[in-house]
Amino acid sequence: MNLNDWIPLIIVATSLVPGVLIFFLHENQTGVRTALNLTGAVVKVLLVFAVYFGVQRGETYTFRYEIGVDLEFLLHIDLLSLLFATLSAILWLVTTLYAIGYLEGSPYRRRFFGFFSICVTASTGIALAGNAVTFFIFYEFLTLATYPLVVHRGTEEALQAGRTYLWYTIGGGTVLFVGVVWLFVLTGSVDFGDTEALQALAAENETQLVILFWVLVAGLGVKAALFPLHGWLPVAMVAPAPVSALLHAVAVVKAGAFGLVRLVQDIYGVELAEDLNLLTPLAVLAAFTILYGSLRALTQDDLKKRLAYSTVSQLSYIAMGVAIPGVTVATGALVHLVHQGLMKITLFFCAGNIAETLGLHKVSELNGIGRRLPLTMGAFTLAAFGMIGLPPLAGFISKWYLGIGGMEAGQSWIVVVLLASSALNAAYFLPVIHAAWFRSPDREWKIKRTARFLETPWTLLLPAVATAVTSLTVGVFAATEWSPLELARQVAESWYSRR
Amino acid sequence: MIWLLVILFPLLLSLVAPAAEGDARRRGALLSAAALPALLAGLAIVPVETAAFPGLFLGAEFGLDTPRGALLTLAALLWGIAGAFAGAYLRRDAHPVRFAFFFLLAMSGTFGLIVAQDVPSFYTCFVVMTFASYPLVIHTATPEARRAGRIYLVMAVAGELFLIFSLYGAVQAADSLLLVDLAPAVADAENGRNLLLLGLIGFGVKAGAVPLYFWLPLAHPVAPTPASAVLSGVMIKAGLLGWLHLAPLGQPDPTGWAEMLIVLGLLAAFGAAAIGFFQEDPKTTLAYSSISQMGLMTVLLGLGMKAGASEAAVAGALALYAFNHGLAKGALFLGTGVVAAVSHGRLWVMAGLATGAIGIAGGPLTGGALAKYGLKETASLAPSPWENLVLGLLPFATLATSLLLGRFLWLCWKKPGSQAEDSPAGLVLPWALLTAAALILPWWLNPYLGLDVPVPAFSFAAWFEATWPLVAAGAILLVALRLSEKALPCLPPGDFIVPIERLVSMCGAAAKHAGLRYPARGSIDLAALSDRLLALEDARELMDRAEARLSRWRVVGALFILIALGFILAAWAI
Amino acid sequence: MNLIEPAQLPPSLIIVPILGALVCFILPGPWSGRVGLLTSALTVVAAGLSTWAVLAEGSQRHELGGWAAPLGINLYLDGLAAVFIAMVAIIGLLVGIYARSFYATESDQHGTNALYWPLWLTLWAGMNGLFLSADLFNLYVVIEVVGLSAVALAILSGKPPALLAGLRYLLAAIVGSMAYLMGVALIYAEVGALDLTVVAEALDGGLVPRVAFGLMLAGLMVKTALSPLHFWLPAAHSAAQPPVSALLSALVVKGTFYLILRLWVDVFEGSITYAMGQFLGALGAIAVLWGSYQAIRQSRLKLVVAHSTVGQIGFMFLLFPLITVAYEGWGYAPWLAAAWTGGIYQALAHGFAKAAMFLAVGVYVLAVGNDEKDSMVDLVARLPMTTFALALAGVSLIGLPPSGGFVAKWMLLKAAFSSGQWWWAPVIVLGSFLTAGYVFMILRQAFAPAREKLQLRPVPRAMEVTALLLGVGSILIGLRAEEVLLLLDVDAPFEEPVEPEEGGAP
Amino acid sequence: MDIEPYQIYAVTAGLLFSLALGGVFLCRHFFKKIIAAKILGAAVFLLLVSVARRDYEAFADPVPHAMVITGIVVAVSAAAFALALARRIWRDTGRSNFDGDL
Repeated sequence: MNLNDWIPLIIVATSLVPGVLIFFLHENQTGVRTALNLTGAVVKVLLVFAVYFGVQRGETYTFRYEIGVDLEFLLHIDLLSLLFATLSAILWLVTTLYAIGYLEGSPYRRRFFGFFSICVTASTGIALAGNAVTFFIFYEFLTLATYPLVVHRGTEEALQAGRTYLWYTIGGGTVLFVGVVWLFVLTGSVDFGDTEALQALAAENETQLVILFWVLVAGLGVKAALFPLHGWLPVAMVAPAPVSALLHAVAVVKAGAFGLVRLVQDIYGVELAEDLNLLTPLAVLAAFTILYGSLRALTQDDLKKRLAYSTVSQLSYIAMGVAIPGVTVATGALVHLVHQGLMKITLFFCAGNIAETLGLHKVSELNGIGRRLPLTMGAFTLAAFGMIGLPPLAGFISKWYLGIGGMEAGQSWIVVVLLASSALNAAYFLPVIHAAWFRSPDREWKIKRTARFLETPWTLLLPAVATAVTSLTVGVFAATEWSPLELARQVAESWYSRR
Repeated sequence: MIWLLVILFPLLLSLVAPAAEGDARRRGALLSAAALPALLAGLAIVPVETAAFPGLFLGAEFGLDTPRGALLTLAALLWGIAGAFAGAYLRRDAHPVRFAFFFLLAMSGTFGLIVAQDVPSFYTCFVVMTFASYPLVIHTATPEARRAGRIYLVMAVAGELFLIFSLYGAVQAADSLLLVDLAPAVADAENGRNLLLLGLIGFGVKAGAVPLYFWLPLAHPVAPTPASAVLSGVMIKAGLLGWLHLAPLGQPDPTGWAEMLIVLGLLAAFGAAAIGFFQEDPKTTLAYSSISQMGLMTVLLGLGMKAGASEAAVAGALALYAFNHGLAKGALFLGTGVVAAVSHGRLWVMAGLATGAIGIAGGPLTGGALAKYGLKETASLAPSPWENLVLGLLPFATLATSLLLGRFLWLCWKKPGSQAEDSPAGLVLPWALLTAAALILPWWLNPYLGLDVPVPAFSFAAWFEATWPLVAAGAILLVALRLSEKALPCLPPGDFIVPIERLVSMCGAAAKHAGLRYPARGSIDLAALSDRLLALEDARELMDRAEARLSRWRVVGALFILIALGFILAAWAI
Repeated sequence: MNLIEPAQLPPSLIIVPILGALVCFILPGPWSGRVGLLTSALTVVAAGLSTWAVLAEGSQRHELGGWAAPLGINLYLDGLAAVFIAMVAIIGLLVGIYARSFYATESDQHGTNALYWPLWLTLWAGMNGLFLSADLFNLYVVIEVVGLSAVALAILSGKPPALLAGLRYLLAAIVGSMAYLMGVALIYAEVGALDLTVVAEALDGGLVPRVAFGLMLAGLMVKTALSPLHFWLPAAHSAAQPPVSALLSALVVKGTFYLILRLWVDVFEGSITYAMGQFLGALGAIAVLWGSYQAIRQSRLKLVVAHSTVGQIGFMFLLFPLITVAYEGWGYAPWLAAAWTGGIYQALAHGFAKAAMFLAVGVYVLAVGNDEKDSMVDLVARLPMTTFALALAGVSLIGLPPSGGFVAKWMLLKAAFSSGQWWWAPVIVLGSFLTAGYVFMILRQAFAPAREKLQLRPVPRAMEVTALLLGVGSILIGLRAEEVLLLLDVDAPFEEPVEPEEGGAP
Repeated sequence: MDIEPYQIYAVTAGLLFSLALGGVFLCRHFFKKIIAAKILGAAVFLLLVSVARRDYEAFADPVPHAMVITGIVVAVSAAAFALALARRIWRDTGRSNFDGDL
């Protein structure tokens, strides 16, 4: 093995090592902890960028380790992994900063940051996993590491949420386990991207492959919050805001969505999946989830719950996108993976800011809040507009590709779904924005935290604003060489050019 | 670079808007200066050529052609002047900075959508304009403004959805992001008919087309006057511009929507005038007049989609018409602000207003006359039944417009003026400038920008044709208003939105009643399921008892023997 | 490697702990612990050397007193035995360290605590003997040694519940071993030999061997506490002291499981039928579901863990239907190796995890003062290391990656699918699910904040550390399956017919 | 077919074994259970001894005898242990059976 082959492992370790070390620190060693966290996060971002150049130059990064018999632990960096790894690396950095500010002075921070870093490790691992086994390992790892964060507050509600969370994720995990083993039995240890193994089996094992597909979808669907397996997501919102922001809006749910992408593209391959008539039902399921999530979001008064249902809805764009054959629509789905992450994390940061600064949690309490927290609400507004799909924000770009791709594939019904969802997004976001900016406050704010010059401590403000600006930037400069869109396009093209 | 300046300059100025918080004059200067680059570009005073920005959006391209040059000039002029007007108008406003910010944002969007050559930038700017106008609509924060804002927003979002659907399809069919490629692609595409319809609906919301106009008489009047002016003068033209991009002009219409457009346009021209006549607020009357005028432009577009018309001529005529209407309507809207603010010299103001009104109605020597002529020219090229129909109805449309605007003047006159006036000059000057521009500029710009609307030769027949509707309208008004001013029935603004609103709220209540607003959880709640399973008292007891039994020696003994026997038997099985 | 003759290793595995036990028995309390630990260390060294020897040189056969097979008693050390010996050694050593600290905290007036070491070392010797014996009768003797010393350990606390449970355990053990011995007698009547290999060669179908096998299996099942014959286990394992619970749950039940496995693949291979495999598998499935469900229902922590053992034993028995090939006798099938590894891995993983779990629970109980589930609040904050150990063990029990339990369940599932016996898959899934249910039931409680300030008694660091080490161990064996598999390959019962390289030697 | 003597012993051993098994599982009192368990052992030893002398012409097979001797030792110690345990329980709690446990 040369150095390149160790790099995937090192990328994973950049969050694992600080995470583990943090457990050995004393609760009050804030400085060391922060330094460890931020160093890890920065190093990870740098490494991911370095690897991006490497991959563009055509270098390969593959770490193989035999667990035993035929189980193989394989980390491999391809463009798709980079897409997800970059997202989680950057957002980890931002969220770490946020979490430092958010949890200032609260108990059990050591535990929080330790598990937080380990969660990121898991999601990075999911990104870099090179075969189904490795994917599954990190997938379950993620479940476990997230649990302490969900129940972090230790309240009855949090514990209950943790229980619900576990029922779903462990359930999904075991189903996925069965699926992965089954897949393994059928094909042996196969790397992602090698779809020929299954194709060769297609003729005689059609029914088996169909059932297997749905077993895997059921397993992944829990984290991807596909209807009717999404029930955990709104409940898990009792976790502290950084957790909701990074994990529940991005890492965990993306793990599921990312898994679906891998499943369709890198395990079955679009052609086979289409031959077996698997894609349309998946797309319909995703479409239903999109509408359902939006409808449910409409009636939530709790801001974080509203955002959670919005996540349910927005995530299924990815599933729907990969379930429609075509380069354009695949690009849309992939870029949504990144864009949705940016926008949703902003929204959650803002919700966290509101809760942390003013102690407000309900949509109905937000009248006139724009005057008290202009920057926060500005970021919120940008992100919400993005979610609706308004240009020139990130969400527009994904919807544009999904929409045009849908037309291209001759399935204009998905455009109808997209637009209906946009309308619903507008219906649940615009009232919030309107209330925040154009209504006058009902009463005096009960201020929980203040900063001297800013509306709220900079560690809370900066991440929100930064991600909001990023989601604007990636939309405005979508066509540049450096945008997520470009990367997504390369990935999508590589899928469709390999046949 | 000029293109970026056109769009970005207002955007940048919007960021410094707070600097002009207290000073009306500085604010006026700021708001009008923002339109300067656009004006320069529109009049092609600086060299303009199409420029591509490959990294922007999905690869942006900006440029101008003749009709869009006219529109940009219109937008820049109107916006600049309205901005200057706003400086003074908002001197006692609670949130002048907010107004300025969104005014500039909407300005940027409007300029952008006019100069955009590619779909994403066009749509982006379109959206920016739409959403930036919302705060302008609800700026006064009165209940009416809120209601209007709500309806505006719903309609705007709905319009965007239709629009983007149509754009997705058109872009996909054209396999190009450029706006110029859309219309041919739509004409050729298999589903072009549907795409075009979607586009017509989507832009139709903005253009105030029948039957999507009802937000307009609510939203335009409640906005602060300068905002009303730009809303009614320029923003509704954005819809028209959109139609122009999508509709295949000057060729046999493959889609069959041309007739629909003509009929709906005529309906708008007369219907809106009729409804507007029975309004009580002068600004609402003006809004209806805008719908009516847009109806005529819709007719023009419909005719342009018939065979025989030349694309350039249709576009030119439309641009000229829009230009004239935009300036004049802007002038009238500003005029309502002036007439409400001055205490002395109301008569002069009324005279100015009348001039503007005549300009819209197409009175002789006004820009409107030229615009109407362009309309006629295009109509005469249309195939047979439509040509006669439109040409025959046109004078009556003028009559209707004249009646409506007469009613408007009457309402203005009746409206009590301001008691204490401090600086009407800040209001009067921009208004006067705009009125003058509305009268003169169409004549100058027609050749200057190469719109190629033929200037009619002087003839008494033409004079008569242009004048009699005005005179007749004046006569009817004098009689009618004298006779039955008290008895004049009045219609609610937004007309049929009122029953719709009631219906919607009834449906909402019904849905709430039926529990539909809170649909069941819908997910498989594994935790609850497990709870339920574990809470099944009987089953649990059964299991507990079974476990207790299993630890009794007697039971164990039986099981032991059974299992041993089971194995022995199984040894004989296969 | 010439330092010790490899062939001398097997007896040393038995002799060293026996001698240690004797010395410990004689010496007074404090010394007993020291000598005990020393003996443990020596035994671990012996076990390590044995393992190494097996890896390096293949299976070892030792003829006690130089008497050859038919008459003399043989000790036979192959991969399978080495794996179990190594497991017992590692877990035994760690539990021993834990026990030393544990007994240092216990105030003990009768001095019974000093009996831990002699009893445990005897048990250890018995276990090693069990793994090494290649003789049916000798096996009877060692399972009795194991059984008696285990019962004695279980009642070490002298408390009435422990005594009652101990007697129940003892009677069950006697019944089990008598049934086994009856089987041995029948076998001897049939073939006149006791050595496993000799018997295996001599056996053919017929009534007597089948009855014999049935009796032996049933007896051993009672001793393994395979549900529904688990009646003695929860009470005995939960009433014992923490280190003892760990030993009983993690190791002792493995002894008889090992013996069943030996008999199944090495002795009765000729008379195994598909139906027998399915029957045993069905019992395993019942155990998985029933034991795990009962664990969820318990309100006392130690009972939860004890019932969990019942469920986990069930997983091990899923191995049997999968290695039983219908109609084909003992032909090779590609999934055999997977099933084999899976079952044994389950035994290993469960050993580590359950030991860790009982030790961790022991720490909890020591700190809190009782073992009611509801009192175990806020322990994540107060005893993080132990809670972490518990969580790691739980992860392995559930079978989440990357842990030993994961590898085990992976292999079992894989074999289930490949052999077409897919109906075991839902059992595995449901079992994991239920396991997750009770593991997180404990963890959830640990995250709950305390209503009033908890007064925890101090717990020696060594106890926490050993629990954690075992927890980490249960994960580590999942990360590094290669060596274990190499070891298992030495004289594995299933070899590919045309295998170019001889499995084993690295 | 002649019934050889050793077969009679063997069958007796089987019957005894069954009876003892019943005794272990059905008797309530600790001592009865322990005695039943002893008989269980005795049954096995009887079988072994009978097996040892199947052929009257030859010497008795020494191996089963060795087994029986060893077995007796083990069984005695187990029984002793059980009795001691039962007595201890009786002393500590006054109980002589597994509570209502038949």
